[in-house]
Amino acid sequence: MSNIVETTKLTKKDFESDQDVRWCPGCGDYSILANVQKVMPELGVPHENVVWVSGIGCSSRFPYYMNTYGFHTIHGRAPAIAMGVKIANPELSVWVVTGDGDGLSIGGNHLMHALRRNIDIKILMFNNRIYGLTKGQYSPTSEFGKQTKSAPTGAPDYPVDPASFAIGCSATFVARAVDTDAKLLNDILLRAAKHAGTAFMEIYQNCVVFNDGAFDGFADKTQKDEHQLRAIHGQPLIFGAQKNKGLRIDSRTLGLEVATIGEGGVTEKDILVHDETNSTLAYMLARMPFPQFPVAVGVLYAKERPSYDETVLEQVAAAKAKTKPDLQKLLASGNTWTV
Amino acid sequence: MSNIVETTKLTKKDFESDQDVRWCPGCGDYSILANVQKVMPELGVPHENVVWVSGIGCSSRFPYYMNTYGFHTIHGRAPAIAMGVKIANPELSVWVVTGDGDGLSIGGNHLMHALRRNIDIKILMFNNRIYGLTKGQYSPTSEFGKQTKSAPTGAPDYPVDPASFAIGCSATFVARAVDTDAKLLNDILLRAAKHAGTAFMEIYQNCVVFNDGAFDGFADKTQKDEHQLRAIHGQPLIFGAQKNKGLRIDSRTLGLEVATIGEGGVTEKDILVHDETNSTLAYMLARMPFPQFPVAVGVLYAKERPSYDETVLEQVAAAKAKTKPDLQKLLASGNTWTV
Amino acid sequence: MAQQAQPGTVDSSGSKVKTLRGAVVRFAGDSGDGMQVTGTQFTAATALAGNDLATFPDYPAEIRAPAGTTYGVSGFQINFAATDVFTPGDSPDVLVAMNPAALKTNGKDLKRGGLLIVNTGAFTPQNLKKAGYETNPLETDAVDGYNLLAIDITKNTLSAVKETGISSKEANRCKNFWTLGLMFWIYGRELESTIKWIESKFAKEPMVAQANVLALKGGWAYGEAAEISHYRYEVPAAPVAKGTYRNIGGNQATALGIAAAAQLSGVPVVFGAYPITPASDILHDLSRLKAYGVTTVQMEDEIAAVCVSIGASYAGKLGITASSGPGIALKTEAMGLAIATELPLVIINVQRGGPSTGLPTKTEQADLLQAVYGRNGEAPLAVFAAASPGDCFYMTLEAVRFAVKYMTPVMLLTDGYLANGAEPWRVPNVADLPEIDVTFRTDPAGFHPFLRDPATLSRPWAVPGTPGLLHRIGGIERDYNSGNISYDPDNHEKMSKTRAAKIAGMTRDIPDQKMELGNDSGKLLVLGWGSTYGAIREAVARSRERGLDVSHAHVRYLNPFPKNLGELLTRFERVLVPEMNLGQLVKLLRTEYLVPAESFTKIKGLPFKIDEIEEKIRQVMES
Amino acid sequence: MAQQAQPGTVDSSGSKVKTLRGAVVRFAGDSGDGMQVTGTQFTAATALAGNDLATFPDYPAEIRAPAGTTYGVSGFQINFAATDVFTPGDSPDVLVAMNPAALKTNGKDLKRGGLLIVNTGAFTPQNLKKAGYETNPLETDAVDGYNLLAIDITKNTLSAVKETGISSKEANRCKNFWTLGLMFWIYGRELESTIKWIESKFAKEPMVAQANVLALKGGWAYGEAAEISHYRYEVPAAPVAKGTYRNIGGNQATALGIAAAAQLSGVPVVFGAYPITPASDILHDLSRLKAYGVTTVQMEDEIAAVCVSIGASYAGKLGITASSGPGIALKTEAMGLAIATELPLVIINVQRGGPSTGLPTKTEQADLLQAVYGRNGEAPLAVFAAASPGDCFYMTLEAVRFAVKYMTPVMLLTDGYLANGAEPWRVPNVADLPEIDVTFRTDPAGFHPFLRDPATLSRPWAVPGTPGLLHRIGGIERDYNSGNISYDPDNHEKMSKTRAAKIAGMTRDIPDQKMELGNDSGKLLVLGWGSTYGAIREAVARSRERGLDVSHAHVRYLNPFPKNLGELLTRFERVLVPEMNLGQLVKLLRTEYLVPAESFTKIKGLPFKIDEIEEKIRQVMES
Ligand SMILES: Cc1ncc(C[n+]2csc(CCOP(=O)(O)OP(=O)(O)O)c2C)c(N)n1
Ligand SMILES: Cc1ncc(C[n+]2csc(CCOP(=O)(O)OP(=O)(O)O)c2C)c(N)n1
Ligand code: SF4
Ligand code: SF4
Ligand SMILES: [Mg+2]
Ligand SMILES: [Mg+2]
Repeated sequence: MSNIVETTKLTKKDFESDQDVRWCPGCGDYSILANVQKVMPELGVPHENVVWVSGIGCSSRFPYYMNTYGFHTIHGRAPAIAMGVKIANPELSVWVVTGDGDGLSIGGNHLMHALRRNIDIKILMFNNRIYGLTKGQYSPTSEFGKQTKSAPTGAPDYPVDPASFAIGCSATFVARAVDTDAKLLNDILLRAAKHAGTAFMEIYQNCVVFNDGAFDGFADKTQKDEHQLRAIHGQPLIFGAQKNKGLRIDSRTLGLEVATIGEGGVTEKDILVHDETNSTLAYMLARMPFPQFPVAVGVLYAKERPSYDETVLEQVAAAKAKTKPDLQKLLASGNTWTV
Repeated sequence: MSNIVETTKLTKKDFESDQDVRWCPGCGDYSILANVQKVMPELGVPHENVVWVSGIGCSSRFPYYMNTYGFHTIHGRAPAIAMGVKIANPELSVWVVTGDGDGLSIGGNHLMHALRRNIDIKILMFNNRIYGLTKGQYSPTSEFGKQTKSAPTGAPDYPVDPASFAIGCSATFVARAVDTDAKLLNDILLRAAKHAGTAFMEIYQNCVVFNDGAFDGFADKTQKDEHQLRAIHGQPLIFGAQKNKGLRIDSRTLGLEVATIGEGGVTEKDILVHDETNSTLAYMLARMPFPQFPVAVGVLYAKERPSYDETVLEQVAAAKAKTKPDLQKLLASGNTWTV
Repeated sequence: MAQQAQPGTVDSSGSKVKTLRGAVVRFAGDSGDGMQVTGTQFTAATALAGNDLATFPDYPAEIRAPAGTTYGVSGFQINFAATDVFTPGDSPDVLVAMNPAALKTNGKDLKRGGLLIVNTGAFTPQNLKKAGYETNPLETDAVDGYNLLAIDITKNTLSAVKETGISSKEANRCKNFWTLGLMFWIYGRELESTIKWIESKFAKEPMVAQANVLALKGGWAYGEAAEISHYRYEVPAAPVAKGTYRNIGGNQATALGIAAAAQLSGVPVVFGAYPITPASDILHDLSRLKAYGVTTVQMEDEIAAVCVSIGASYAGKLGITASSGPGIALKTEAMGLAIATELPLVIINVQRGGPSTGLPTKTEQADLLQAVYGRNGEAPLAVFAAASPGDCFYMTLEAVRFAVKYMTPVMLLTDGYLANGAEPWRVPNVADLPEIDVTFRTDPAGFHPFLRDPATLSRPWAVPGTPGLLHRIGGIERDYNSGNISYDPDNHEKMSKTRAAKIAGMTRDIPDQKMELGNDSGKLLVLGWGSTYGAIREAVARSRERGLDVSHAHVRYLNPFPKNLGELLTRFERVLVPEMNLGQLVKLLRTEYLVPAESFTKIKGLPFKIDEIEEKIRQVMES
Repeated sequence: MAQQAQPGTVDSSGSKVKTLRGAVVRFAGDSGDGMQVTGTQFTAATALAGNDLATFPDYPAEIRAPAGTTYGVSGFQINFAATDVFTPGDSPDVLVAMNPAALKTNGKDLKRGGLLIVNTGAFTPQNLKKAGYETNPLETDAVDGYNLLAIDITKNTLSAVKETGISSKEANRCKNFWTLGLMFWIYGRELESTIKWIESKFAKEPMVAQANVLALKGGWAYGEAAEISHYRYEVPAAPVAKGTYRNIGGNQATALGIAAAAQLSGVPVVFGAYPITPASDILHDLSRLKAYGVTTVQMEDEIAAVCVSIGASYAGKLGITASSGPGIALKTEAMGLAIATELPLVIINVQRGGPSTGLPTKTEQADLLQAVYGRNGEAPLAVFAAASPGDCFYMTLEAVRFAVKYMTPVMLLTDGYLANGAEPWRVPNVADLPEIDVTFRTDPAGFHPFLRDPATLSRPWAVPGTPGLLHRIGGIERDYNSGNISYDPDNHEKMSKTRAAKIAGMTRDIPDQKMELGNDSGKLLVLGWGSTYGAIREAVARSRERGLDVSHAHVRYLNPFPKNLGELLTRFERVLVPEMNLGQLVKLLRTEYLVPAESFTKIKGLPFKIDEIEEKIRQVMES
C-alpha cells in the first residue's frame, strides 16, 4: 500500500488486515473489531499514523486484524510499551487493547501508572470476566464464588471493578460500553480519540465459550433499556424502558437511590444530572450494585489535565531552547586539563 | 528467648530487636517504629505469632528492628509473600511494611490484589513522597513538577493518592496517620489489628534527607489543628483550631465545601457526619485538595467482608468433610486395569 | 513400529486376522468432531486389551476455530504394541481423516502404504475450499500409495442412529463413535467399556447415549458387513509387569506427585499459580485436591505466584509453583530470594516453544540453561527433569524431597510433550514410595537461623509460630552465623561458596547415573534428558538390534549431575546428545567434563521421531 | 606501587623532598566529614600536576548513618603515579583517619610502615566508644609499625578560621579542607584550583568560602611550620599522551556514551529506567541531557522501564535501559520479546553483589552467565563488557552500533566498581568517534517486516508513521517471510537458527581479540573481562618485570567471542581466568573451546588487589 491511498478518505475496509480472524464463532470480540474498523476512518488520522498495541489474551490478538501498525507484545505490558511508542513519536495515534486478565491481573500496575500519568494513549479493556485464551480460569473481574476450572468450589477472590479502579487511580477519562452496542461504542471511541490523555474504556465482552451470557442481565437487547443507564454529560441520569427511573442522592448519607418519576412526587428535577467532570459521581456510578441498580455506560468521567507526553515535550523543547547541543563540549565538561 | 517470656504480659521492650536501627537521624521512621513497638503488646497475640514482612526501601528495613518473626523480601512483593504466610498459617498476625515506592510503584499490583481479596494482613505504607533508599528520586506520590535527581526540570507524572487508590480497589479498611502523631497511630493500629481483612494504613512520614518538611503544612504541630481533619465514625467532620469548621456537601453538584459553624447560619447540624462504611464519602475525604481543604486522617473507611483466608479455610474444611484423603485411591483414580 | 503382517489367526467371521507387533493410529478431524474423545476411548480399550501404548493429542492453537479450517484440526495419535512402547510413534500406519482439512494437515505424515480412512460425507465443495483444496484429493493422485478406505461416515452414522429420533444435528455429532466402532472392529477391541462410558457420560441425556451406542455398534457392523476384512489386525498383549494400571498424562502425574508429597511428608502444600499453557492443568487438577492437603492460590501474576509459595514455605508449608516460558522468566528475581534465604521451594517448568511467547502450545527443551544459570548473582539452583509422563510423578517427589532436605529451591523441568502426552502407568503402592522427612526446628537452645547441618549444609526450618525462635531473614547478604545483615567481604565469600557447596553436595543423595540400555562403555553413548526419553530408547534399541554398539543413558538430575556421570562419559568413544533446542545439555557437559560431546538438535515444536535419532546414530557410527 | 623513597629534590623551604614513583592515599572519615569532596579535590590537583591516577570512593551502605559509627565511615582512595596507573591501588601508603571509626574500619588496610594521619580532636571517649574501642588505640601498640602523625585537626581548623567569625559548628565543617591543605603540602600540590572551586561552590555564602580557604591554607601552613618535612614527597608527572583530559567515572562515561550515540546516529534516545543502586546515576546524568536528544522516562518498575524502551525502539528511537541485580532479572521476559521481534535495544547491567538483593553497594561480576543464557527458549543475546570507567563510553557506543546494525538487543555489562571508580580520561575528538549508521526502511516495494539483509541477517527497521509499510509483529513465532503468526514446525526451526546465526555472525564486525600485554603465545595467558582489567594489567606487568612469561588479554565481546579467541587460547600452555564471581567466563570458554582454562575467583564485593593476582600468577607458574 502506498502513499496515494492516504490522500483519499479511508473506509472501514482499509482497516481490515489480510489475516484470518481466529476468535471463536460468536465471540463478542468480532463486534468490537467491526465497530473499531468502522470508527477509525472518522478520526482523520493518516493511516500510517495509527498503532495498535496489545498484551496477551484472546482480546490481545486484535492488532493482527487491524490494517495499521500493530504490536502484539507480552502479557500485561502493553500500556508501558504503548507509552514508549507515544513518547518516541507523539504524532502517532496509539491504541491499546487489553483484557480483564491482561490489563487488571498481571498488568494492573502498568494500567494504574498509565492512568495517573495521563499519557495520550487510548485503552480498550475487553472485559469478559474470564481468562479466555488459557481456557476458562476466573479473572479479577469474575464474581466472588464463581466456579471455574481453577476454582471448582468457587473463586475466593472479591472482584475489582475496572472503572472504579481507574477513577481511584486518577484517570482522566473513563467510559463503559457493551460489545454489541454499535452506537455506544462509536460514541465513546470518538470521544476517547479526542481526549488528550489516557482514555480508559471498559467494554463488556461476551465469551461464548467460557462465560457465555455473563452480561445478559443488562447487555441483552431485551434487558438493555431497563438495566442500562446511559450517562450523558449535562443530562439527568434517567433510565428504564419507560424512561421514568432516575438516580437520586441522599446528601446526608451520601447514598444513591433509584427514584421513579411520577411516583411519590418525584419529578425530573429531582434526578441527578450527569457531570462527567465530577469524579465522585463517576465513582458512584461505576460502583452501583447490579441488579438493584442499572449498569452505567457511556462516558462516566472526563476531565482534561496536562498529558505526560505534552509535559515531556515541553521540557525537551525548553532544554533545547536553553542549550545548543555540542557533543565535543559535553564530553569535555567538568574539570579538564591539557597535556 | 524462651517460652517463659510469653506467659507474662509483653512490653514495648520485648518488641525491640537487638539490631542497631540505621535510619538517618531524625527520620520519621523512628517514631513509627517506637509507636508500633508500643502498640504490639496491646494486641494480645502470642509473641511468636507476629510476623513482619517488607519489601525494599528505607521503610522496609522495619522488620529487622522488631523482635518478632521478620522477612525482608524483595522490592514490591511483600503483599504476595505475606499472603503466603497467612494462608500457610492463619493463626499468625501478619503485618506488612512498605513505602510509597515499594508499595505503589513496583508493587502497586500486588497491593491492589491484596486489597480486593481482603486477605487478613495489615499493611503500613510509609509515604514520604520520595525514594529514600535510592537517594532521592521522585515517587508515585511525589507532586507533579517536583524537582529531584531524576527530574531536574520537574516530575512529569501526576501523583496517585494511596487512600483513594485503595478505595478504588475495593479495600475494606483504609486509614491515614502521621508519623509523629502517637495517639492517632495508636488508634489506627489497634483498629487495623481488629479488622478481619486487609487493613491499609497510609502513614505520612518525613524523610529528613531527601524530602524534608513535605508534610509540614498539616503535620507540623502548629498546623495540625487547622489543617487536619480527624474522621471519627458517627461524629461530624469538624476541624480547625477553633473546632468551628466542617465539611458540607452540595447534593446536586456532589461537591464538598468547607463551612464555618456560626457563619452564615451554619450550625453543627449542617455538617456531614462521618460514616466509615460509606466508600463514596471515604473517596471524597481521601481526595480533598490541600490546602483548600484539610487533610483527612483516621479511619476513612472500614467495612467487613469475608476475608480471603476465611473463604479458603471454609473451602478446605468443606473438602475435608466430603473426602477422607486416601492417597492409594487417589493414585488409582480414573480408568484402571489390572494385569 | 512398522505395521508388518505376520502369520495370523482366524476371527469369528472366518476371515484371516493378521497379527502385528504394533501399530500407530492417528485420528484427525475438526475441533467439533470429538477426536480427543475418540482417541481416549480407543486408548482405554487398547489398554484393556493388554497392549503397551503411548498417546499424544494435537490441539489447535485457537480456542475454537471456525469449522472446516486447517487450523481448526484436532488430532490424537496412539502407538500400541505387543512389546514395550516408549513414544506415541512416528508416522501413523493408519490415519482417520474426518474432513478435508484433516487430510490436508495430516495426510503427508501417513506412512506410504498406510491405511487412510476418510469420511467422504465431509468432502463437500465448501469444506474442500476451506481446506484449500482446488479439487477433491480423493479423486486425484494425492492419495496414491495409500490404502484408501473412503466411507460416507456421515450418512452411515445418520442411518445407524435414525431409530432414536434424535435431531439430525445431534445425530451428526455421533460420527466419531461410528468411526470408533469401525476401528474397534479392525483391531478386534471389545465395545463394552466404551458403551459403559457413554452411558455414564450421557446419563442425563439417554437419547444421546443411545444414539452414540448405536453409532458405535454401527461402525462395528459396517466392518463385519463390508468386504474389508483384509484390513483386520490383531496386536497381541504386551508382556508387562503385574499390577494395576491407569493411563496418565504428565501434568496429571505432576499434580498427583504434589498431592503425594503433601501426604508423604505430612506437610501441606501451598500451590501458587497463574494460568499459562501448557502448565495450567496442574492448577486445575490440584484445585480439586484440597482434601489432600493442597491449597491452590490463583495469583495476579507469576511473580505473585512464586512469592505466595515462598511466603508459605517461610511459614512452614511446602511452597510449590508451576509455569512455563514467559512465566518462568518472570519468577527469576523471586527465585533468587528463595535461594538467598534458603527456603524450600519447588518450581515446575512445563517448557514450551520460545523465545518470548513463542509457540505456547508446542513443546521444547530450551529452558535448561536458564534453569541452571539464569539468575543475577551466584544463585545456584538444583535442576531435575522428568523423562516420561509417569516419571513426572516420581521426579516431583524427588524435587520436594531435595527441597526440604537441603532447604533450597529445586526446579523440575517437564515440557509440553510430557504434559499432554500419556502412557499407561503402573499405580505405585503408597508404601513403596520414598519417605519425605521434614524436621521443623523447635529447640531454642543455641538456635540461629543459619546454623547448618554439617553434612547437608542445610539450615534449620524454623517457622513463625514457634516459641523462642524469633528471628529475621532477608535478601541482603546474611551473616554466616546470626543471619543478620552483613556487608562483610569475607562473610559474603563464605556464604557464596557455602550456597554453591550445598547444591554441589546433593550428589550425595542423587542416584548414580544408570544405563537405560546397552553396555556402560563402548563406541557411542546417546545421552538424553527429559521427554526425548522414549524416542532415544527406541532408536537405540533398534540400532542395537541392527548390531550397532550404542548405549542409552538418560539424565534426570541436571544440576548437580550424578557423581559418576563424568567418568561414565569417558568410557565411550563418542557421546551424542539429542535435544529439542539448539544444544543446551551438551554445553553443560562440555564445560563440566571437557568432553567433545556432540549435539543433535531439533527445534520444531515437535518431539523427535524415532527414525530421526536412529538415522543420526547410523550416520555417527559410519562417520 | 610501593612508596619508595628515591633520590630527591629540594623544596622551597629548603628541605629535601623525596621523589616517589607513586603513592596510594586513602581519606577516611565520618559521612559528615566531607571525605568525598576532599578526595575529589585532591584528585583534581593531582591530575593537574600531571600524574596518572585512578580513584575509588567507598560509601556507607546507609543513607546517613549516625555520626561516629563504624558503618557511617566514608572513604576515598586515590592511586597516582609518574607511570601508568590502572587501579585505585591495593593497600594505601597513606591513611587519613578523621575519627576513631575511620581508623577502626580502615587501619588494617594501611601498609606496614605507611603514614597514618589522625585527627586526635575526634578521639573523644564518646567517639572511641561508638567505634568499639575500649582504649584509645593511639595510646596502645595498635599503631605500632606505622608512621603516626597525630594532629588535633579540629583545634587547628577552628583557630585557622577564627577570624571569619563563623559559627563553631560551621567552622568545624572546614576540617576536611584543613586536612586537604596538609596533604597538598606533603605532595607539593598547588592550592589555586581548589581555592577557585571553593569560591565558586560557596559563592552564595562568602563567609563559608572564606573559612574553607583559610582552613586549606592553614593545613598547608601547618606542614611548613611543623617539623614534618621528612614526610614530604614528590611524584613526577606521568608521560601521558597529549590531549585534553578529564576525570571520569563509569556511570558518567556510560551516560555520555548514550548521549554521544544519539548525536552520532542522529536518532534520539528514549532511556527507560527505574532507580536502583548502583545504576541510578546513569538516569540522573541523562535526565540533564534532554538537549542532546535523550528523553529519560522514570517508570514504575524495571519491566515497564525495558518495555517503554522497546516501545520506543519499535517506533524508531534508540531504546536504552539500565539496571542492576534484581532489576535485570525482572527484565528477562521483555528482553525475550525484543529478541523475538528483532528490535534494537541496549540493556546496561551495572552488576552488583548477589544473589537476590545481595550487596547492593558492592561490586561483582556474577551476571555473565545470566546475560548469555538467562532467558526462556533459545533467545540469543549479544553481550559486551567495559573494562574501565572510560571504556564504558566506548563500549556503550559499540552496544548501540551493534544493536541498530543487527536489529537486536545488546547487553552491556559494567559493575559497581567501574560505576563508582574514576580515572583520567582523554576527551576524544568527536570526529574520530565511530559512525553509527541507521537506515530506516521507507520503500514499500517488496517490503516485509522480516526481509533480511543477506549479510547481517538483520531485518528492516520499519517504523510506525511510515506510509506504505503497515505491518504487525509480536512475540508469537513469526513467519520467516511475512512476519505473520506461524506455528509451522520448519519455520520455527529456521527462525530459531536464523536468530542464532545473526548473533554468531556479529564476529564479522567484532574486532579480533588483541593482547593487552605480552606475547601472543607462551606459558600463561591471563584472560579477564570487565572491571578486573586494571588489576590484571598491573599484575601481569609486574610479573613480566620479574621475568615471567605471562601475557594479558581482556575480552570485551563476550557473546559472541571474537573469532580468533579460540585459536589464541591454544597458543598458551595455560590459561588463567580471574573473575569476581565463582567462575563464569571460564565456563563459557570451556564449553566453547574445550580448553582447560583455570578459574581464579574472588567474591567479596571488592575488586581484586594487584597483589592477589600477582601472587596467583606466581603460584601457577611454579606449579
Ligand atoms: C507471562 C504470561 N503469563 C501467563 C500467560 C498465559 N495467558 C495468556 S492470556 C492469559 C489471560 C487472558 O485473559 P484476558 O486478558 O482476560 O484475555 P481474554 O483471553 O479473556 O480475552 C494468560 C493467563 C502468558 N501468555 N504470559
Ligand atoms: C527490583 C528492584 N528494583 C529497584 C530496587 C532499588 N530500590 C530499592 S528501594 C527503592 C525505592 C524505595 O522507595 P520507597 O518504597 O518509597 O521507600 P523509602 O526508601 O522511601 O522508605 C528502589 C527503587 C530494588 N531494590 N529492587
Ligand atoms: S475463548 Fe471466549 S473470548 Fe476467547 S475467542 Fe473464544 S469466545 Fe472469544
Ligand atoms: S533517606 Fe529519608 S526515609 Fe531513608 S532513612 Fe533517611 S530520612 Fe529516613
Ligand atoms: Mg478476559
Ligand atoms: Mg518513599
